[in-house]
Amino acid sequence: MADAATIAWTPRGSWAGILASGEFGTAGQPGVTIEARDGLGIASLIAGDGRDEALAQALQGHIGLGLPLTPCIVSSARHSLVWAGPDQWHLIAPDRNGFDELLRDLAPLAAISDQSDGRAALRLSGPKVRDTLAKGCMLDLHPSAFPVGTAALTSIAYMGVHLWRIADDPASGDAVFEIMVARSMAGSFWSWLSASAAEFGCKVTATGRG
Amino acid sequence: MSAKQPFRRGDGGLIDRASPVSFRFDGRSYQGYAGDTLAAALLANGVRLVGRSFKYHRPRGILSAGPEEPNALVELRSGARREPNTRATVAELYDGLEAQSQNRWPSLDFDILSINSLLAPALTAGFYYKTFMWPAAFWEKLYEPLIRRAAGLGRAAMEEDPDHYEKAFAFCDVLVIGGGPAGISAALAAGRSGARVILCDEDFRPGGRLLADKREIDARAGSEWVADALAELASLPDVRIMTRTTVLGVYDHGIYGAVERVSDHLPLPPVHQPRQRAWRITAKRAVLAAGAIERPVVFAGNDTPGVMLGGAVRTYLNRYAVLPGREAVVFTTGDDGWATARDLTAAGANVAAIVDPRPQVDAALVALGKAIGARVFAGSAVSRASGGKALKQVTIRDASGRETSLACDLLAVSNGWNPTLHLTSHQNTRPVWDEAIQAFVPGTMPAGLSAAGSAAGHFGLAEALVDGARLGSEAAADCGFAAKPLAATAKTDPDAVSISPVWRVKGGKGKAFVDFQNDVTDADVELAAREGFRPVEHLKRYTTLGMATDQGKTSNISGLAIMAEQTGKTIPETGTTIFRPPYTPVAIGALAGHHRGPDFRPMRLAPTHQWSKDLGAVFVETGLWLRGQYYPKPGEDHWLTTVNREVLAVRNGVGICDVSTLGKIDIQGNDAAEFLERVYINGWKALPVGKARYGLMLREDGFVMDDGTTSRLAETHFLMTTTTANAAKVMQHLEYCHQVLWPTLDVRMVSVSEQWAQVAVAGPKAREVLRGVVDAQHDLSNEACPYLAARNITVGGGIPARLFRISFSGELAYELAVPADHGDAMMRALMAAGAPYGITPYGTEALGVMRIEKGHVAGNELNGQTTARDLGLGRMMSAKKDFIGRVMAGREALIETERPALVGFKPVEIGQRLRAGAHFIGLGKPAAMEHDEGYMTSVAYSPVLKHWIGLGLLKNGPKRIGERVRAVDPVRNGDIVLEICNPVFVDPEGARLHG
Amino acid sequence: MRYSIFSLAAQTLKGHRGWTPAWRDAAPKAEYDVLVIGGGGHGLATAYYLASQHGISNVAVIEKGYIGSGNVGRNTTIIRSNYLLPGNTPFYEWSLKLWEGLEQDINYNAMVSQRGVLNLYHSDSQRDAYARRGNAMRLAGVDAELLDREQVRAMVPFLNYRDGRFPIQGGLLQRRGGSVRHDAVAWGYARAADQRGVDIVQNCEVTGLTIEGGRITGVETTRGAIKARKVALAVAGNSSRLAGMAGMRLPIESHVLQAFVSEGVKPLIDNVVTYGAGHFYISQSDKGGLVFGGDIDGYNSYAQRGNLPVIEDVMESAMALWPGLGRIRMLRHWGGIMDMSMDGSPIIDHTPVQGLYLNAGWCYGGFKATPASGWCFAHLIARDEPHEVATAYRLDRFATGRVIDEKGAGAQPNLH
Amino acid sequence: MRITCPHCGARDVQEFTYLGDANPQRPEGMATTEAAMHDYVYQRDNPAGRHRELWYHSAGCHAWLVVTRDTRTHAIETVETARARAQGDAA
Repeated sequence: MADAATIAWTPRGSWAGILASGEFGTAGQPGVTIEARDGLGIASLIAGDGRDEALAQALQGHIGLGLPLTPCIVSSARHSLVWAGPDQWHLIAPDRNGFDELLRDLAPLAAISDQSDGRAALRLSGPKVRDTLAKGCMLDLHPSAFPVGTAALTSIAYMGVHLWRIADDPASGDAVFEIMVARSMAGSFWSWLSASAAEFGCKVTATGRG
Repeated sequence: MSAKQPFRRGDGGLIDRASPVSFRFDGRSYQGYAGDTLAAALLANGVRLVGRSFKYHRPRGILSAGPEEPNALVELRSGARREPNTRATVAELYDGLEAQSQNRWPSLDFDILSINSLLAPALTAGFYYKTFMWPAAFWEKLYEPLIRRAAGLGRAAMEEDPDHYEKAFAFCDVLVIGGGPAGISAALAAGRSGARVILCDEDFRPGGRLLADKREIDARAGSEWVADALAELASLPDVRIMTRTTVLGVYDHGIYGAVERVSDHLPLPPVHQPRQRAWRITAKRAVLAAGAIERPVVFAGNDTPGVMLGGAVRTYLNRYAVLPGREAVVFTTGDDGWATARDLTAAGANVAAIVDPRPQVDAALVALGKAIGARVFAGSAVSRASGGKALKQVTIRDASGRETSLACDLLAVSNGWNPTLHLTSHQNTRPVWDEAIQAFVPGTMPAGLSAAGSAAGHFGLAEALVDGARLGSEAAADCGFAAKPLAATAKTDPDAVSISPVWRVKGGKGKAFVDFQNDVTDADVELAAREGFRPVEHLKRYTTLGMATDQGKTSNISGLAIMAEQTGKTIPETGTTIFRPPYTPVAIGALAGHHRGPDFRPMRLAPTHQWSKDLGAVFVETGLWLRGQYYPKPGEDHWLTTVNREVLAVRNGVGICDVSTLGKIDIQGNDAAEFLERVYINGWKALPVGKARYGLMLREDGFVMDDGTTSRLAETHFLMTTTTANAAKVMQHLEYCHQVLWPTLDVRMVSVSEQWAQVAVAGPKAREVLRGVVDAQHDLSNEACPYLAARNITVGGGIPARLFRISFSGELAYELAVPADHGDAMMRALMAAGAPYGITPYGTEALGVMRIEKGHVAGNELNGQTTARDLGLGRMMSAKKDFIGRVMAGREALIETERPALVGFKPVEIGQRLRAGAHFIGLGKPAAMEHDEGYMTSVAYSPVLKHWIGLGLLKNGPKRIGERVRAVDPVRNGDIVLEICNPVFVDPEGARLHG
Repeated sequence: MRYSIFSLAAQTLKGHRGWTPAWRDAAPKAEYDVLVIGGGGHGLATAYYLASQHGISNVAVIEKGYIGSGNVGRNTTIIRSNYLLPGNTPFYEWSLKLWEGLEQDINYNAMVSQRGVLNLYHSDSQRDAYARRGNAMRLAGVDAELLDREQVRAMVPFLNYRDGRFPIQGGLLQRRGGSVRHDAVAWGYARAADQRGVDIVQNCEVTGLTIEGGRITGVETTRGAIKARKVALAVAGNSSRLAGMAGMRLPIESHVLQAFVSEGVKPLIDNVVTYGAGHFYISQSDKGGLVFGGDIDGYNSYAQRGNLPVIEDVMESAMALWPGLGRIRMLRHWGGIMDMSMDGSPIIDHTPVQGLYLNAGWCYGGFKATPASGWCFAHLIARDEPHEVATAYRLDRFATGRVIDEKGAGAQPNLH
Repeated sequence: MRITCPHCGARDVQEFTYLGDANPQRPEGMATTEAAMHDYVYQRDNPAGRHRELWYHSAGCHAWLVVTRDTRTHAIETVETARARAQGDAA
């Protein structure tokens, strides 16, 4: 019998084989900068009827965040809670450390499903990020319509996406978006995104594991 | 340079004389300037004959200076980039431009099919409906091919379009359509209020008629006013000016379709730039300021090259500094044409005559005529133009019928303007007739859209400025932006809008065209009236009036007027046509954008994809997924060799197959079991925790929707699996059941399909292999983990995993699921652990073979036309509970015993191949529909049985086991005899499954 | 006047002054034996066959606008009989046979052109489904050929065989399928019916059905009341509205289907080709325009116009199938209102109201069905029994479960 | 078209999947007759005018919505969640 201990269980992130570091598209100062958000802890939380309040209190206690009741994202230093549908949220952590334990604690208050491996996430920034997204995103991302902290479930190029705007880049003042797609569609999403960003010049700074 | 451009004026115009441009037309080289259109540059070079007409192949020139052009259509570019039917009047000149005339052979100058002109008396409207019927077979063999070859216009490229396209979405408060004086005013008013504004102009240079006419606003040149206004607009942060962008259509709820020609003015699109970009603009309000289109007059020879619209003549003179002719006659039915005469003279042309049918012409105009030395023919009309390939002469007839002929090379025709109201009727509302201006104006508008300036029938410049400012402010105010007080009304030079249109001048010798491009004459309209094709849609469809690429922009009104005259009605009584989108023709590629070739639709890849790829898998599209179909080894040159090996490896040892693509839905809540009871036909409440069960769900109409195994992970927690194909459909159905039908049930569900990588580990050695990857504390023995067990376990030293003892192959089998990040490692770990057992990766083909050997149904059987009974699963239907589809499944036709039901088949002659899609016919009966007894749904070669086997739906099938039936397959010349058998071919007792 | 090369020649010499109206613009009489509501292809064909096959010529076709203003003039002109189910195949085959002799029968050149209809397949299971269908057609005496990829490529070499998202694997070809000049069908039937005494009454909108004791006796119209022994509804797109006047609800939703035509270009494609991995079909008219279409917009609508998502979907499918179309320009698009039935198949049947007959639910299949629909509807009206090729098109099939669901999509009209 | 999802705001129709008439109520329970179920599954008013219809925000929040829309003009009058609607009906 093979010795299970000798087999390496190297995780392979959602962007493995898809993203490559470096610049592409029109040369010069990149209009879009893309960073893989790999290895996140992501879980869907669905509150039961009337149990939102208990869940909200527990979350406040555990991670210091309240449940957003409209499509937006709230963040602490470590965690984020993003609206994901009526009575549904995504709890997001920058890594998986302690994530299972956190989910276990919350389990009595909500239907919880770990989705950490099922999503491929990117952070998009740069002066042309809105122009890039406009080539497929059917939402109005103008600052007046989509302020910092807004989140949305929508589709781009026939792929479901979960999209939100985090704090502006402190250096440039440019808007910064994060976007999650289904892991299985990461390659097709990248095909659309890279084609859309090429005009403005694009830089990939982090590619994730594997 | 100008020596090479004999009709270019020495100065003036909005062209860039510092940027000369070379181009070719029909193989000859010419020069023009940046800022020219192809039409302007051709005229500058004295090229008059530009195309041949559709039916009669008559010589045609340039009629207009805009998108309404019916005649000057060319093939632009060459090779894979050839663009047929390109309007020379809007094609921007670029260095190296190549264009060819079209619809002529062998050459533009000498076109064989111009003999059609001789046949013209027979080729009237609709002549083809009356003949070519005998003998019947000749239509397709002779007549139609001839007609098809003669018809059509330009030649399209057959190669793949090498350029790329993209889409984009934009949002604004106020969309302004048209960049003329009204549009710019509207954009300024809205923009100054702080509203988000998009101004679209189809031209490459905003300004509209202010670029073409010598007008003054507040005592300054119109073009200067435009420049200042554009500068201000550019300074406003939320105003976007989109040139070369045509708004094509108005759709529901403030959505406007537009196409931006990003690179059409360049020899090639720059790297990383599309050729065109299709915009979907969502606007809270929109102002249509698209201007107006000038109308020609119907008279004999009115299609002769050199007959032009008066406004177009001014455009060429003033904007492009081109003389469209040196010896001109002006034919005008209103004051507007007199300005053309003035501008022509100023540009150095000789105006021989001004013909105005109005008996009384304003004395000031007459004085102007005198001043420029033109003969003035008041109360007269041009009855004929002649000259063949270039205008040589016009005939002028006065009220008494006396005719005068004058030599000339240009006839400028002005007959009033039609508001460019096309977009206002895109939602099927009809324009209304305005008697004062003798034109249709917008009727009921699409919600949120208003019309300003000429587009609203307000032809004066001052009116346009006022209109635009007012509607721009109102639109912004509707969006919540307080309008800034309007500046004092601008002062303009006087307008010339008085008009008494003449729709046609009868009696000239020769054809008088209504629709130039489709060669529809006044006689055709008369014929349509005579034959009863009087409703305007009949007129259009019978004569093809208005059906050409210009959608009748210059012809519809004349056609209506002539019909009105024939029927003794007024124009509005005769009707108006509804313009359909798009406003101008749009490249199919633009509206497809990124979605072509491999990017037509997204592709989904399993988390194990790289592993499959590394093994040299052959992949197959299943829905959006790409799955490993089989895994050939070196030397295996036929797919069946590989598949047979894979099947035998599983049956005799162990194999692994990715099943990550199955839909997985996490269902939790106090009523989760109750919910499953209602959506599945079988029972769920009694399912113990830690167990899986096969479930079947119906649609409400009683036919099967989907199947899969669902496991109870905890008292109130289930994991449902669906087929790969139906995953999204089932999720939608469950959400429907929950939210719409039973909102009070406590059930919460979410798709976890993407979270888990799942693999089937199948074969007698499956347990041993798993032992190598599952952490030691988990007992995998048959007792601890029996058939249909569902367990939370760990693998690889603490990685959470789920193990289901379920089997599609009929072997001892498990499905092991790990978080997707570990999917790749899981496959590699299993391969390592299974190496001693000869572990073999297998694909969807082998999976299919084994499920057919086991008589399991799959997509070919779950085709939406089968019932649970048809599939041999009728007994699963609980009689003790209500469930979706229960009642309708009981309808008489669904429970007839005769219904084709699932059985197995094998060839009587054992070497014969079965084919899915073959139909069953009773032995000795003719192969005809009335003897059709069902069909073969799935077939496979069973390497275990060493012959082909099949599943199929056969009338009374289960009662006919052991009998024989024919499988006829006429489309593949198949006709073989089959034995009907139990659908479970391998291990019918299920001993292996429980091993 | 009979149409022929001779009458055309004679009229050419007379400057075409002798042509007479193709049909009389009749005023409604007080009473008819049969009143056909709906001056589209089906209604006109019904009237024609009532007169020509059953000797019933005291017939009026009443039309709220002008004849041919509905779907007969708003479709993509395809004819075919490549159906799967025994309830459908003989009917559409009979229709195709009628098309084959139509022009000589009605003395009108509708340009019936049997250019071949090729349905592409892109997967093994789609191939199996097409084999099933092709075999069903052959068993019913209909022509069908199953082509592999190379045979398809030889026929239509310009499609994408290089990098298509869903590779073309082959196709099901019906050579006898093709296209017809759509407007000419309405005009030809109208003229032929008129010549046999049928009144064609335009601008006459039905505002009510007169029903006495469970029997229909006439209709109210904008041009007055008209009595009739029998009333036949052939108003696809608006069937529910008319049936509603008789107190009936139908298993039908009205949906918008868009169609498209490109600018005219020299001949590119001979056949009708349908894409199997998206909703798309294309052919080229004799005038040179590429005529194409796709899926319905998918929501109930009476608006005769659609929206951008479906338009773009059609263009994407066009480019996915045939990447050389990129620079060809779409000239016009428009919408027609389809009677989308609950199983995707039509209804030709009696109604619970005596003397009221229903012809409805044509989904996208209405144009190709025009001759057989008229033929079978006339048969039903004249003899009060269904024609043998239309026996399955019963209104009660949804109650009995004898649905005719070619796609297996179930009771959801926008999926058919 | 644009539909204003009560959760997500105004969105392009492309994000939604249409089902049909929202008026028919599913006959629940074992006593349901074939005739009643036939009416529910197959028979439609199909009005030219005001129509209450079910849409699913498939590319958004997965809510089922009841949209009141004019089938002649496509103008939308109201959008509610089906859940709120059903609970309202029950109350």
